[in-house]
Amino acid sequence: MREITLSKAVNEAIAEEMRRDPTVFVIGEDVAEAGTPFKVLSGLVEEFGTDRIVDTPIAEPGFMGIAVGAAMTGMRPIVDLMFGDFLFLVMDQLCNQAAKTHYMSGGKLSVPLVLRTNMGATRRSAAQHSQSLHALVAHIPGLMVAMPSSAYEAKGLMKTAIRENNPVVIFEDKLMYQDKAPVPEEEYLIPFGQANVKREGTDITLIGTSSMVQVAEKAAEILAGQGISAEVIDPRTIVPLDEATLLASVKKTSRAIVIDEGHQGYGITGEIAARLNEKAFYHLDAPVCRMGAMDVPVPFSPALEDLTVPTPERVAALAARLVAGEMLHDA
Amino acid sequence: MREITLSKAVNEAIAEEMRRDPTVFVIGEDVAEAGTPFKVLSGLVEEFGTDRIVDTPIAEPGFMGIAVGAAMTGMRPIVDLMFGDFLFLVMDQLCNQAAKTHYMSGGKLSVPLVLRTNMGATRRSAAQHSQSLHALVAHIPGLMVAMPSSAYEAKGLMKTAIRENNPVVIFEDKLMYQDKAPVPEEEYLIPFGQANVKREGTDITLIGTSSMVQVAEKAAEILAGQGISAEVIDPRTIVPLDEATLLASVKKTSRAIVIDEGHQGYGITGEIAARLNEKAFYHLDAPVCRMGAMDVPVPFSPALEDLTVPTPERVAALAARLVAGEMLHDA
Amino acid sequence: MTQPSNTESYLRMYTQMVRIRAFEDQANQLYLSAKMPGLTHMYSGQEAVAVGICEALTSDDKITSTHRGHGHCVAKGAEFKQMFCELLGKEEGYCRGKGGSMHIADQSNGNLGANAIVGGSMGIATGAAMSARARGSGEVAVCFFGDGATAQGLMYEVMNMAALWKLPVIYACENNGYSEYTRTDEIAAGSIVARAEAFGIEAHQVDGQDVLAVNELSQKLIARARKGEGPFFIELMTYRYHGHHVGDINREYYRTKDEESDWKSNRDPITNFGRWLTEQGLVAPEDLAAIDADVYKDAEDAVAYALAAAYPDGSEVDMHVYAPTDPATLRVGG
Amino acid sequence: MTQPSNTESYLRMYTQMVRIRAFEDQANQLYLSAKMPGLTHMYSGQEAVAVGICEALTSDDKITSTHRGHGHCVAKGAEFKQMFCELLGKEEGYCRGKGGSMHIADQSNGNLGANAIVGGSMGIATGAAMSARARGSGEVAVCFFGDGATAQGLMYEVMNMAALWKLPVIYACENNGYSEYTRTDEIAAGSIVARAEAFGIEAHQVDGQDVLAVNELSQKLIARARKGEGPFFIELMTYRYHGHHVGDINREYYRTKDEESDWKSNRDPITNFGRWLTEQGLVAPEDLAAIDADVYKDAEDAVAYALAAAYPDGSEVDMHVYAPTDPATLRVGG
Ligand SMILES: Cc1ncc(C[n+]2csc(CCOP(=O)(O)OP(=O)(O)O)c2C)c(N)n1
Ligand SMILES: Cc1ncc(C[n+]2csc(CCOP(=O)(O)OP(=O)(O)O)c2C)c(N)n1
Ligand SMILES: [Mg+2]
Ligand SMILES: [Mg+2]
Repeated sequence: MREITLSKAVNEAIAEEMRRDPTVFVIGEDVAEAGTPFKVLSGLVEEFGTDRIVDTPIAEPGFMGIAVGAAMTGMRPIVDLMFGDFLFLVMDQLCNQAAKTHYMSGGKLSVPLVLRTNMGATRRSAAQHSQSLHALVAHIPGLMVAMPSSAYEAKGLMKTAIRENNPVVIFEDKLMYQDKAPVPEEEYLIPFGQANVKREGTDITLIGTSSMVQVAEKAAEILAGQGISAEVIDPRTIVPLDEATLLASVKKTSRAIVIDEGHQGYGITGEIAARLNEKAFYHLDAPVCRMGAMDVPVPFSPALEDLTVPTPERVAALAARLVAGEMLHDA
Repeated sequence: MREITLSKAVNEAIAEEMRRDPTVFVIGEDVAEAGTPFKVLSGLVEEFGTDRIVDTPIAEPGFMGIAVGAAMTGMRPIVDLMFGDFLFLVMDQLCNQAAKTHYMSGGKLSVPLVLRTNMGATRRSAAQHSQSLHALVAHIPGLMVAMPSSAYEAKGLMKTAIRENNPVVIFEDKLMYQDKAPVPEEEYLIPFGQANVKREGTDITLIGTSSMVQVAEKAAEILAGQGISAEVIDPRTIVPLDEATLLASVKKTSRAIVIDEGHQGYGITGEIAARLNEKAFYHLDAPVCRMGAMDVPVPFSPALEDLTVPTPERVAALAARLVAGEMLHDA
Repeated sequence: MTQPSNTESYLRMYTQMVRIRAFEDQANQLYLSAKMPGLTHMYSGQEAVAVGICEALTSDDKITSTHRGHGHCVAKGAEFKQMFCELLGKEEGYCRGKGGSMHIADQSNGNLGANAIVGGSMGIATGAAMSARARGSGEVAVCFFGDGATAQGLMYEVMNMAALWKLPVIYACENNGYSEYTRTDEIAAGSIVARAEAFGIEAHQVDGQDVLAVNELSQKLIARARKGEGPFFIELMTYRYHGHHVGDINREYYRTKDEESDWKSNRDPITNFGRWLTEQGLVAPEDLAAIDADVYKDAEDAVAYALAAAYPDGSEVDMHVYAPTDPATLRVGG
Repeated sequence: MTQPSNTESYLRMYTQMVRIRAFEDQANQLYLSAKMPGLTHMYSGQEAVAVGICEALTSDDKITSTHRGHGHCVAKGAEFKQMFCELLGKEEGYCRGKGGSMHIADQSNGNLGANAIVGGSMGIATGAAMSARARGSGEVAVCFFGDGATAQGLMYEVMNMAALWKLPVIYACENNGYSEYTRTDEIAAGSIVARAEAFGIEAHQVDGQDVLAVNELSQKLIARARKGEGPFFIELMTYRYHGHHVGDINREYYRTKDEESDWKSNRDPITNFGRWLTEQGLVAPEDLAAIDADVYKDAEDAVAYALAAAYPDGSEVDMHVYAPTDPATLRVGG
């Protein structure tokens, strides 16, 4: 199968859906001729024109609000938010308006929009351009949240997001834009709420989101070298969350670590761990553990930044302790 | 001891600190002559004048930003955010600026400000005036988060918040403004990061925040009638969190429920439960369980709204199941 | 569409204004008799604004409304029964009781909803205008908001885009002199119309108590917006008779009773328009009295209906969090 | 403070502009030679703006800066060594390497920091002005921002408050014709100065390549702001020589090479000011050349120093998340 970059996969997904549905359009800063700073949308304006690939002023709350209004009245906007850190600017329009409109109107109005943005540190971009803020939107009922872990996932999840009748926030990992993966030429979609078992194993379950799926897979390799068999699962969407697949795996392996690049404190790892602990308690040989980013603003200095995110080595070390039963003695 | 309302307690705390420190001032909508819609600040403008009790236009991002700048340059602003739901509007200034300034400047600048706002449903105020959004700010390193559970707590925590050299978000429960509690005439402060054991017990630990402390206490009464001895703990601040006190209790009782009025999904109960599961695993007779608000926008209709929040009855019922070991069979 | 005669249209405007007043009087009574869950914000006094503008719109045109939204809702064509049901949290309400007064919406008449975030709907209205153009529907969108909302930065962000893209949107600023308990001049520096003009938007100020003046200006601007000459901005000078919300009873600390009674006695939009209609000989005083009586009767009946109506079933609580998507759409080739 | 003679002050301005240019040339080199972590935004071409304004300020006066902030930082008095250390993430940097180029701050000279959120510092500058007045310090705050930032609603929110409260703040809009890869006229409707004027704020447009014009206007407005006559707004017409950031090399799709070379050859603020200084006979060409050489030497030395300097220790990673509070303060009577 051909291999394409995550960037190209997103581009293809959007182009295919725009061809399929004339109500789909893209709105954001420097999305047209510039094709975004990461060049993810390059070429789209040539095909679809500036009426459907709409460059905006630097006014995130404003164009987010415009997208909500357009979505309520028959269009399917894809809002391009240049950095995930700018989510803080659009929270009101996203969480007070888009997320609640369907419910508040008793089901009469709906807001089919996609907010595509990114996440991920270690680009030396410092505290305001490196955050992974998916926990914030996952907490708000009415929003769906997708976290693709490869080019293949990015294309399939984006296509589903665009067809969904609800507001979907999709987080791409900035560091993965140039990563290639096999992506079929034929159309495919990836349904929301269906986790993907990336690697089967029997001793411990590693649940990773976005680029942490790769980290988990590398950790599994390291563990394999130590005779430990790790299962790796990618939930793909954290809202809706495929609890059943996660539970089945944890019940089988009796141990789990949830790995995520958001801050660990009050982030998504706590929720997932709490659910697994609660619903698989009887099967657990060790507490479900977590590894998120450190609870510090992302530092600029390379000497510090690399310390803040989970790595395969650290995940493998924690997993080995769990399997050895060492966490039990602490607890 | 005299009893005063939570509203009066907050008012006293602010007045005392404003007398003590001329750099403290209040900024927000209708805080001066109107004394806020909840009348919490009534009388302050008469004593301190409009230079220190500053009415603003309806521009939450703007006055939040102004407060950050004032705090960076020698003042101690208390930002009054009329409804907790408006947090979405100030997230950028709060989370990208206030929370990160000390870190990003390598410790050279600091932002000593208090954001006082509220939370709590069942006032028939619908989806945009009823949210409890403390999980969002608890996730952001650099912010402290206080959740007073009575008039006594509100006064002591507010005084500490004002003296802290960091941005503190303090959530008052709208429904509790008229609730009275004994509050000493003499000055006192409540330190951050020290949980309060409200009631001792041996069978199960009920951890509640804000008004959920009362819910937990009422649940404990119900349980006492069933011969179950519940310990009730109020963490007071969720950042910093007094893990030691919570852990000691859970290790003693072997069971716990975390009760909170924020949405349960990806909220604060997951984090607290995950930490307790992880660190007290060996001592647990049942998984640490949670009860948050339903994962739905808050509905207006009284017939629906009351279903969305934890009640003493529901907490007691879950606790009884846990003590009976029923959760184990599910899991 | 055949043009109605002027008198027909005048009577419609008169009736619609009376309907708003009657609705609010009943809503206020519901609050005072403790039958209303929560609080609500009365539109009384501002009727000429909503009616003057909405009578210049088709039912496909979109509006966005505010926390003080009953007037817009009625003026855009809503029915009393469903409105009162919504205010009381009943299943037959426009939003099945889930929205209440501050979120009442009536998408069948193009009302995209009240909004409890001051300024929160400015993007939505602008987006509806963008959508109208993209769909080639010829619709116009009107964004209602108060003087207080002009302090929200969102307004300037979306006006900039509306101006750059020449969107068919009308920004209708209802300047009733107050935002909550604060006078407008204490919270708005400079000039409100100049702020729109600075973005290259044609802006007008009009007497918001004069329904004909409002309607005439609106007709012109809406027609021009439909042709692609928009956006436009209108500042409508008006007054709210009640407190900020129904519970705001003692308000002498921020405005005098004299000021209130001056507006009510001398500048009431309904009284003055009624007087003009009879003075012009277009209608007899008895005809107006008959309209008033009919409308008040309707409102009373609707209240009785709503009081007796059922609450939504508890099982509705977690319905409508997510809109369903046809599974076929989510498949290849879908 | 004794007034420096004009020539002294001119030479200071010249030197400061050269220092900025030299700093940026070195920073660009660091990027091109892959020694710079991440990306950075060059201020070259805009030197007269930062220097013209900052030379009218005292070191107690506050400024807020932007993602394109090296110029403001140098102009407000920062040292090369700590700046380069910061850009390279070294412990001796102004922010111990934690902030980097986009967050460089120098509170000892009143620089409250660069900001990676476009428009993000507008509230901060306004708050610093409010604080200055509350503390009776007599300080003025200057908010630097680009033309692109005028699209952010926050600007209008804080201008409204600054105008209502007559705060000593100067809004300095550096209009360099582009925000990222987009021309200003595509993202800004109407008139930028009119937007400030609509809030009752006195606004000026000035040639941002003419350091004397900028400085003269700034001196006047800053003196008036100190007396309580503020706020003020200045739009400074200028140009950035490099791409949006150091990695933005192929930019013909959004602006022509002709346009770039026109500004560089005919409107360079340093060349033109140097020529004027010699033409006026205030200084000999050799003196300027000597200044240039000194400054470039300083910059090179500072780069060498920074390259050799140590990274912060790993243990610093979770330091400075929270500022310490004296425990005594947190006690009764504290
Ligand atoms: C973002 C936000 N801030 C504050 C409020 C509280 N609030 C509700 S109405 C109102 C005043 C609005 O004034 P204006 O826009 O003039 O409308 P009016 O009430 O006069 O119709 C305020 C401050 C709110 N609902 N939303
Ligand atoms: C809130 C926000 N949106 C978008 C960006 C990405 N961005 C960085 S600089 C820039 C352009 C800024 O243009 P302008 O204000 O004119 O400043 P200039 O770069 O021209 O100095 C953009 C869009 C950002 N950093 N912050
Ligand atoms: Mg008003
Ligand atoms: Mg620019």
